Amino acid sequence: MSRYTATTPADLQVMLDAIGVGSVQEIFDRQIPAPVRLGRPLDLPAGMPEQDVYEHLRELAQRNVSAEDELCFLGAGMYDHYVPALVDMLMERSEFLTPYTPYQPEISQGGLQVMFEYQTAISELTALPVANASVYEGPSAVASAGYMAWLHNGRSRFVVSAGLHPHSIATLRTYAHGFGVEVVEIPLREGVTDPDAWVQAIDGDVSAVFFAQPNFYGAVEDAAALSAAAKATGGKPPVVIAQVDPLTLGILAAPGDCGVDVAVGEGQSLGNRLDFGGPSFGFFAAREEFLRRMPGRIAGETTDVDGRRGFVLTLQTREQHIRRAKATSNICTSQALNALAGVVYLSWLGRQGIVALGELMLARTHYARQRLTALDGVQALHSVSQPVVREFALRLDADVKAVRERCAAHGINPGADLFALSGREEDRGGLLVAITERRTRADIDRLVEVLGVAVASERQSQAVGA
Amino acid sequence: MSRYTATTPADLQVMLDAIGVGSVQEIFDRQIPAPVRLGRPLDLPAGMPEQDVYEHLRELAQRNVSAEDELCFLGAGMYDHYVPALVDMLMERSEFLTPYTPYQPEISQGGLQVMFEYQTAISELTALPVANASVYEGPSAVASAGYMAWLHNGRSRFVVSAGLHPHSIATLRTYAHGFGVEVVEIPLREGVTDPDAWVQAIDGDVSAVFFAQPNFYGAVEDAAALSAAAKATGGKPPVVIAQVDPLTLGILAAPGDCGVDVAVGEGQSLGNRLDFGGPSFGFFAAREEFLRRMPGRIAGETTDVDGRRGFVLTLQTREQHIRRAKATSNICTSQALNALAGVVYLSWLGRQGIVALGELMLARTHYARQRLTALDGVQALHSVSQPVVREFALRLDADVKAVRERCAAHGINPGADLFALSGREEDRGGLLVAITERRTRADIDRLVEVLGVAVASERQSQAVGA
Amino acid sequence: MSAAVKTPPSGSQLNETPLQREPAVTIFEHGAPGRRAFQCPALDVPAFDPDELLPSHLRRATPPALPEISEPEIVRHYVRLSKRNFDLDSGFYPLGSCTMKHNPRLHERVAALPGHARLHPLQDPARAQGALELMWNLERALAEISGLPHVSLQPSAGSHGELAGVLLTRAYHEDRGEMRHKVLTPDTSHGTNPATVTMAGLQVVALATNPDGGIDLEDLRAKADSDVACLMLTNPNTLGLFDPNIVEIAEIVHGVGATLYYDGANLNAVMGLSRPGDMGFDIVHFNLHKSFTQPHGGGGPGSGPIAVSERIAPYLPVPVIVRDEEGNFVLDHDRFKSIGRLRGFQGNYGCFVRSYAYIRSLGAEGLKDASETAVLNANYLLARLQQEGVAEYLPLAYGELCLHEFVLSGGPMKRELGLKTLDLAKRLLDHGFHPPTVYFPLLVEEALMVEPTETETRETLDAFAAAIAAILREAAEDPEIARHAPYTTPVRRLDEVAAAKHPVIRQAS
Amino acid sequence: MSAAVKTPPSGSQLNETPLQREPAVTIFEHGAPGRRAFQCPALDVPAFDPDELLPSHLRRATPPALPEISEPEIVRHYVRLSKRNFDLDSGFYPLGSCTMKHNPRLHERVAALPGHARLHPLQDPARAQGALELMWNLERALAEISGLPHVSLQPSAGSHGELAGVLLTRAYHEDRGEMRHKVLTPDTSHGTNPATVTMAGLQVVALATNPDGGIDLEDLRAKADSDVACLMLTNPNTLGLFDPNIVEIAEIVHGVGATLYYDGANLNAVMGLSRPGDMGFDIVHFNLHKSFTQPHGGGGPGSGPIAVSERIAPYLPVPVIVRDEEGNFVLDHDRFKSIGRLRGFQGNYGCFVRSYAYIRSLGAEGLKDASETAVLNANYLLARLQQEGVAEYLPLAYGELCLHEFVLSGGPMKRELGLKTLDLAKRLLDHGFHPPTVYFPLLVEEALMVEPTETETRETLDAFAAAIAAILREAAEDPEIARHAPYTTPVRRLDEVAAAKHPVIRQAS
Ligand SMILES: Cc1ncc(COP(=O)(O)O)c(C=O)c1O
Ligand SMILES: Cc1ncc(COP(=O)(O)O)c(C=O)c1O
Repeated sequence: MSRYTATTPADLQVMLDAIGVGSVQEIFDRQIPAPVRLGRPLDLPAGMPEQDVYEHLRELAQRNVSAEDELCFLGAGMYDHYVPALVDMLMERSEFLTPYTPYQPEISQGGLQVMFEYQTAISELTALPVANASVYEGPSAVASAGYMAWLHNGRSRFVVSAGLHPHSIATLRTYAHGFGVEVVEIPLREGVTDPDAWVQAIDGDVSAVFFAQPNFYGAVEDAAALSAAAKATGGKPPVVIAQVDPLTLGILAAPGDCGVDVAVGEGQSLGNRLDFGGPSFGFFAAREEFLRRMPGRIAGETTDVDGRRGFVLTLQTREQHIRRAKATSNICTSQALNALAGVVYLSWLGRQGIVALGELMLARTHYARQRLTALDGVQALHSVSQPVVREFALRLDADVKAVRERCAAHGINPGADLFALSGREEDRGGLLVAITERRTRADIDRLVEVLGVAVASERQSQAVGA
Repeated sequence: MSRYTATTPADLQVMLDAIGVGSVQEIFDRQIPAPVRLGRPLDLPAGMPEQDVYEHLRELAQRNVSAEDELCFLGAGMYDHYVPALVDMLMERSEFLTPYTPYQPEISQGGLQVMFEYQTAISELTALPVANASVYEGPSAVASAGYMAWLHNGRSRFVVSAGLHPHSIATLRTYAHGFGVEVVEIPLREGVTDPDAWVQAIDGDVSAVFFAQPNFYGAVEDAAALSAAAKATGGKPPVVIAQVDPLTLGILAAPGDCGVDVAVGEGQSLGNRLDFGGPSFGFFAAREEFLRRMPGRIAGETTDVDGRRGFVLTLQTREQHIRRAKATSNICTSQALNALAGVVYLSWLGRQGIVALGELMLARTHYARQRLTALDGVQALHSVSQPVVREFALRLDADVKAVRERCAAHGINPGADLFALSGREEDRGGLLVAITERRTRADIDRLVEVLGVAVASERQSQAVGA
Repeated sequence: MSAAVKTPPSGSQLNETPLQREPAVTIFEHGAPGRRAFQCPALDVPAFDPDELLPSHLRRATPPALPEISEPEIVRHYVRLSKRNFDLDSGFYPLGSCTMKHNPRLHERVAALPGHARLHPLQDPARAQGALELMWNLERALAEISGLPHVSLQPSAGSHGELAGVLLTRAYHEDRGEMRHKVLTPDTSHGTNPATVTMAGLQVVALATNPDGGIDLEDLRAKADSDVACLMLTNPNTLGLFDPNIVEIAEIVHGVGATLYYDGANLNAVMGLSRPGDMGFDIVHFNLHKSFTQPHGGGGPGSGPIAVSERIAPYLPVPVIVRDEEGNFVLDHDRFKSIGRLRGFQGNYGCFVRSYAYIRSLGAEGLKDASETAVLNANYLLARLQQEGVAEYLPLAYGELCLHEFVLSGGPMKRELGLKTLDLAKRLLDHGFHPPTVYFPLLVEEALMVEPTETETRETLDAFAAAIAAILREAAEDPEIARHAPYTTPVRRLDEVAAAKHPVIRQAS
Repeated sequence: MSAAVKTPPSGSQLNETPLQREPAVTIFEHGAPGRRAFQCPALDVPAFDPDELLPSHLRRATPPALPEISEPEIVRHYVRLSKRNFDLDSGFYPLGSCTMKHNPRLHERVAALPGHARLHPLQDPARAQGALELMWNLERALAEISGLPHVSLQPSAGSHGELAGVLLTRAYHEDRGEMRHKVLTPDTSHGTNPATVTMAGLQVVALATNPDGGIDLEDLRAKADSDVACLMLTNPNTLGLFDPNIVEIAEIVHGVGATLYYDGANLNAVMGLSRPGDMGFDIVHFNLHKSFTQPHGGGGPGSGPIAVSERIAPYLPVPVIVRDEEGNFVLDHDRFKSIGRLRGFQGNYGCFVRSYAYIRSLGAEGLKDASETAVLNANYLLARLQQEGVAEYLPLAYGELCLHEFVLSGGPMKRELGLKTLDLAKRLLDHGFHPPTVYFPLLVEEALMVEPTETETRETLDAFAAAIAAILREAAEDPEIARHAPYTTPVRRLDEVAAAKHPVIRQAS
């Protein structure tokens, strides 16, 4: 017996008798061939009482510098937004935390209705009519959208803006290699997708085109123009897929209103913790015509035998448990609990709040960019007038790694090292700074001060070293 | 509208129309006389968004050194025991967290059954047949027991062992002054209640006698002997009241088995956090004859009209809402949620666990006392052979305040300053050290090391100063 | 929350709901010998001879018969049990005098921060400055809200605050060399008021209520003499009415040298609008678990701070938080006129954290909005319930408008429909509502005391009013339905008489 | 959990339970224009001209129609909604293949520690050493449990692990200059297996099951050729049976140069008792949300780490955690043979924390106890269900004993009692149990797949067996009762056909 099992010696005897065996070992011996039985204990540390496990995990946590411990301007895909307390409490309710996927709708109306509400919220945000109940996370959502496009039109090439998150491009490449589609990357010009290269790359073999809004460098793309260009290349156009940052959609034009066919993205910023990268959720919304090719669970409204309104998992003939090798995706377990957090967060934020929050980020981000680019040795990576919402790219005239270390010594994480992330030569010296509503003006001012000193000191010591 | 209210301008209009007034102000103006209307805004800081309140409260928390931040050997009434995670989750369930006292039993069976289970657990622990559903906390439980004794026999004097927690004695004095009973304190001898003084103080005017088990100095009293002595003084004996530490009752003789009439105490160590002193709960158990004079809520078993087992608040004719001036106590809101934590904790600990935990504390406490009293300049305050369970008193040959500061500089809180707590001259130099199951041998060894150095250094600097 | 006619024959298994079918099984009836959830940390110090450390006559012979049960069983037992409770997060809870307002979860989050939750009460004040500052700030806020300058956070609940208050009054009089014996309190007062007076060794003298629901001034004048120590008043009172004569009342009471005690249970009506201190009160208690969102926990914890005037301040319980010259907060235990301690340590700090978070969330404006909305909601619900089809049976007991709550009389309903207030309350359970407070205050026949609070929506108030109307309509056709209600609750009406007659208050072991 | 005969006329309001009476109202149908829960932090930087910062053609014209609602309304809506879910903390959940074992709350506590929960995924590894050490330790533990030396924690769930696995197999073959096209998998395999193969650009070849429930070796030999990339196997398989020919199977597959993939969904049967690596598998995925207590969350999150043999290791996804000379953990992105990334960042770290806490709680002994008890419980429940009155209708589909789960066939029940497995499942709902998995695996007629897990008590298993027996007895008398079940759930049988025909998958705005 561990603390989670309950078979007393008395229970055991009754149970063995009922089964008709002499020992538990006998049950295994009768079924598992001797050569593959493990004849020794696993080489793992001994079990521990709850308090010792707590202390151990706490000790590990203390060796991480979290956004609770430093002033954190990291973003690049996940953001330190404030998660309201009611999200935690709802996620921790046994009724949401512990059930399986709702296979028995009569006793799963809570979860199913949450999915329905979540789908509605995502549809509203993206201005696209259909949304699923979540996929894993951002980059794999992009790849899944690619797979759907390929199922849709069977063409052989994806055209991808370099403005996509490097993890999204990498994931898309991994997936696409599997189903056999080539991936072509389109460079940026002045921080946004180069419109000429974009148009040139698109032809009748292109299954889908991908861009990000805002893009990886924080810049707002002209989504409508990119979509229109993709659709204007003659013939049946490719599927236009946008990876969008959902929390900017209070102020940025919605993908559905910009000609986008499929909008996917990372849902972490909607009420999910950072958690060192997961679990969060990916969202997936599309035009009506893709409904029966979408991956993942979809909840739909219906009625019960007495006429009561109710919800079920629907369109399951898309799914692996029904269609097996012919399924539109292999996804099974997705991110229901994180999507719950998402819809609760969006309800909390509300129709006005998402605009207000967007405008606050916009203002603070511009303030931060303005002040930072006024520093010696710091400029905008692309253009200082490029529209941005909550993130922007700088170029430092000093070693980024060293500057970041100097800032860390002052309790500040000034942002992500762009080159380390993208590996692109043109990103050398790049620093990607994210400003959430948790970063106040005072915080930004402190960043300006510390980064200014760090860059200056680093340049000096480089000069001395040189 | 704040974020917790929901009256939109449209709502307001409908509501005012229904009421038949022109404004909310009018409702007040028609009822509150002008001279006592507050004609200005309250002088309070402006309201803040949730995230700002969080940051502010976090900042305040960071200016406290908690048992999470240092190695803490403080006890003296509240103890840093491990609270299992399931306690938190159950306390946070809306169904337990947010209801009022169960005035409507049909929809409060959860809370009522918890009370019934809690009462059972307290009865089992104390070996006394009746227990209420909780009182505020330890010291006021002692005072309430005194009030009950006085209601019972109307006599004029309380005899109190100096081994009671100073807060209990002080609280008893405050209450007793109200209902007019004199409090006489009996000194200790070698760390426990002086048996001779105890017997001498008890006569026919004594309403109740009080001792603590283990006492404030950590020493185990001979409870049976104290009770027997009180009852052997001839005539109708006084009520024997013991303040007991519930977590020692796995290994210490139960009050009910020692002739105690009323056992009360502080329940914090049973699954409640430290919370800088509250909320926790007080428990209250007694012999059958006191049932109808007990303070507080009591849940009782009964059946519903269909014959189903159910629970109700019972014996309410004791209580203020029924009996008003004739009630046996004024208590109304008590500590239901904390008592829930108590019974969940006791279930978690279990019949064997409470013994095992007691024995672990016993062993570690003796180890700690042995090692600490072997240090130069450190001895047992009373006797090194006095039985103790999880706490013991030392005398330092150095200024306690200064030694504690030195330890704090090394991240150790070596225990409570006895003199500061009791104000008793004989406690000068006293340090009260508590050892819970969270303090490992390694922790104790570190305490030995740091305290040893601290005492030595302090003696040296005192010697130099002298 | 819609109505449903459901009149199955009592006891019929056919109509049991899932929760009704689940028999009540206690934690002591679960588990099996040898099971456990707790795994004891290893013995890491030398083993010992128990008899040497603890002589056998001090030892327990047989362990207490606590449950023997695995962790999953505990979780399941209590989670299932929780579902047998109605709660504020799930439904409307207009329990009069209880201020069942929304409990923001932010408060649970901040109270759980280890710097608050794992702070030992005996931590040196120098290393608990955050906690003491929080308490100081809360004291200042409560002082401002009440209009009384000095605050002690120590009392554990309202009734504990009352005890503090009456003892303070005694101490004040005693210090002036007077032993006064009487405490006046209106017949509408809460039971804790008279019970407290007795506990504090004084005698209660009840004051009559005038036809407007306020204190009968004649009666007050007649009873106010130099043996009166104090008048205890709730204002607005338990009828939800603000005493229009409060200024005069204060004059009379002060005129005989007595103090005025304000039972702050109804403070939610007047935050930022009117202050007890300005009304002439000397002592106020707050119920942090009512006005200031500490969750009620099914009967606590609460917290009952008190605020007092200058003349009462010397007697406040110890310790008192003071700020030294350097701006540090310290605990002052050395106050020779103090009534002493009312409990251990510094009070229910966890509640302070929550209420402080609330006050900082709302600020001056938000607190005023809370009271205004509470009063608006009460008056709106009152208006809805005074519409045709209800007012005939459930007239307002006193006055026309109300503040944060109101009291209806079920007298006409009882006489004309044969329905007692209890029946109405029980039938409301089938509609998914927690009933109002019933049969209090005592002077109202078949009283129904309704406090909606500010955190409810208009839609909810409408639904509640509709449910009351529906029950009355149903009763006009067939009063038997409500008389046997509820039908859909985990258990139905319980035999309270049997419970009190042969009390079974613990599981037999 | 006792049985109740309840056969009210469908649709009759008289017999509605409280939850049935509550109409489903969505969050979008609550609230009112202007209400809000969010209070935006103050603009503390200079105000700006929006058009300057964000040209209007990039701006949104009308805000998304999100709810407008106060905080108390949100809380109440979702708390009420939660009560329309059945959950593991409240009842038995023997869903086959899903391993619904107890989710210790300790795991939620440690995962919520800010050092884990607020750690940014791009934090410099030097300042995330605790997290990387945790991941490293978890990798080592999973390697030991599976008997395969190299682990990637990256995949987000079982099916994601499968995709990784098939892509790894491809990469392995491609690196050797081979393009193999076929993947073998038995007809008992989970749907994710064939779906994954397709996604990875390969073709599924189904293997027959022999009469003992294992792989038909003849069929395997016939199909195993040099175009086979991989065999995907679940062992014990979805019948709860360990393939007795596993050694031979591995030989055959390896003999044609293909790899063996182990679907670890059923690992809970064999922890500490038998290891995929020792059976000859090259690649294994784990479902941390099954064997390792990550709560299922109503459909995720999960986590699907993979463990692989030496020959597969070079192709593992990037980044890989390595330990440098000084003992520090770093992320290695530079692995030229890697299949690349499967997702952003480092995987579902929050799940790693929970599963790591579980492994450290149980240790080697506890994990073995878990599997032993899971198998004991399954066999006991099977024995109880093979007693008189049940076995006739619900015989075991294959074998005599089982490992952690077993599959009954409802064929006889359907033929003799006129009850489909679906009806039995729905009637179980009225008894307060979550039904087993139904109609899977496909090769068993009217399949009922039961996995009790190790954290259930004997009493619960007895109660479940009794419920099944009671339903069968009831059906023998009147099969109509079960055919229209459930009766007591928040809603009754739902029209899934209509839902799929005219999909309404969002609230109309
Ligand atoms: C008017 C009034 N006074 C006093 C009290 C007692 O408060 P507490 O329950 O906090 O002791 C109450 C509580 O119901 C009350 O309504
Ligand atoms: C046998 C088997 N394989 C694979 C899976 C897929 O796992 P996941 O849901 O984590 O993607 C499942 C889940 O039900 C399963 O039972």
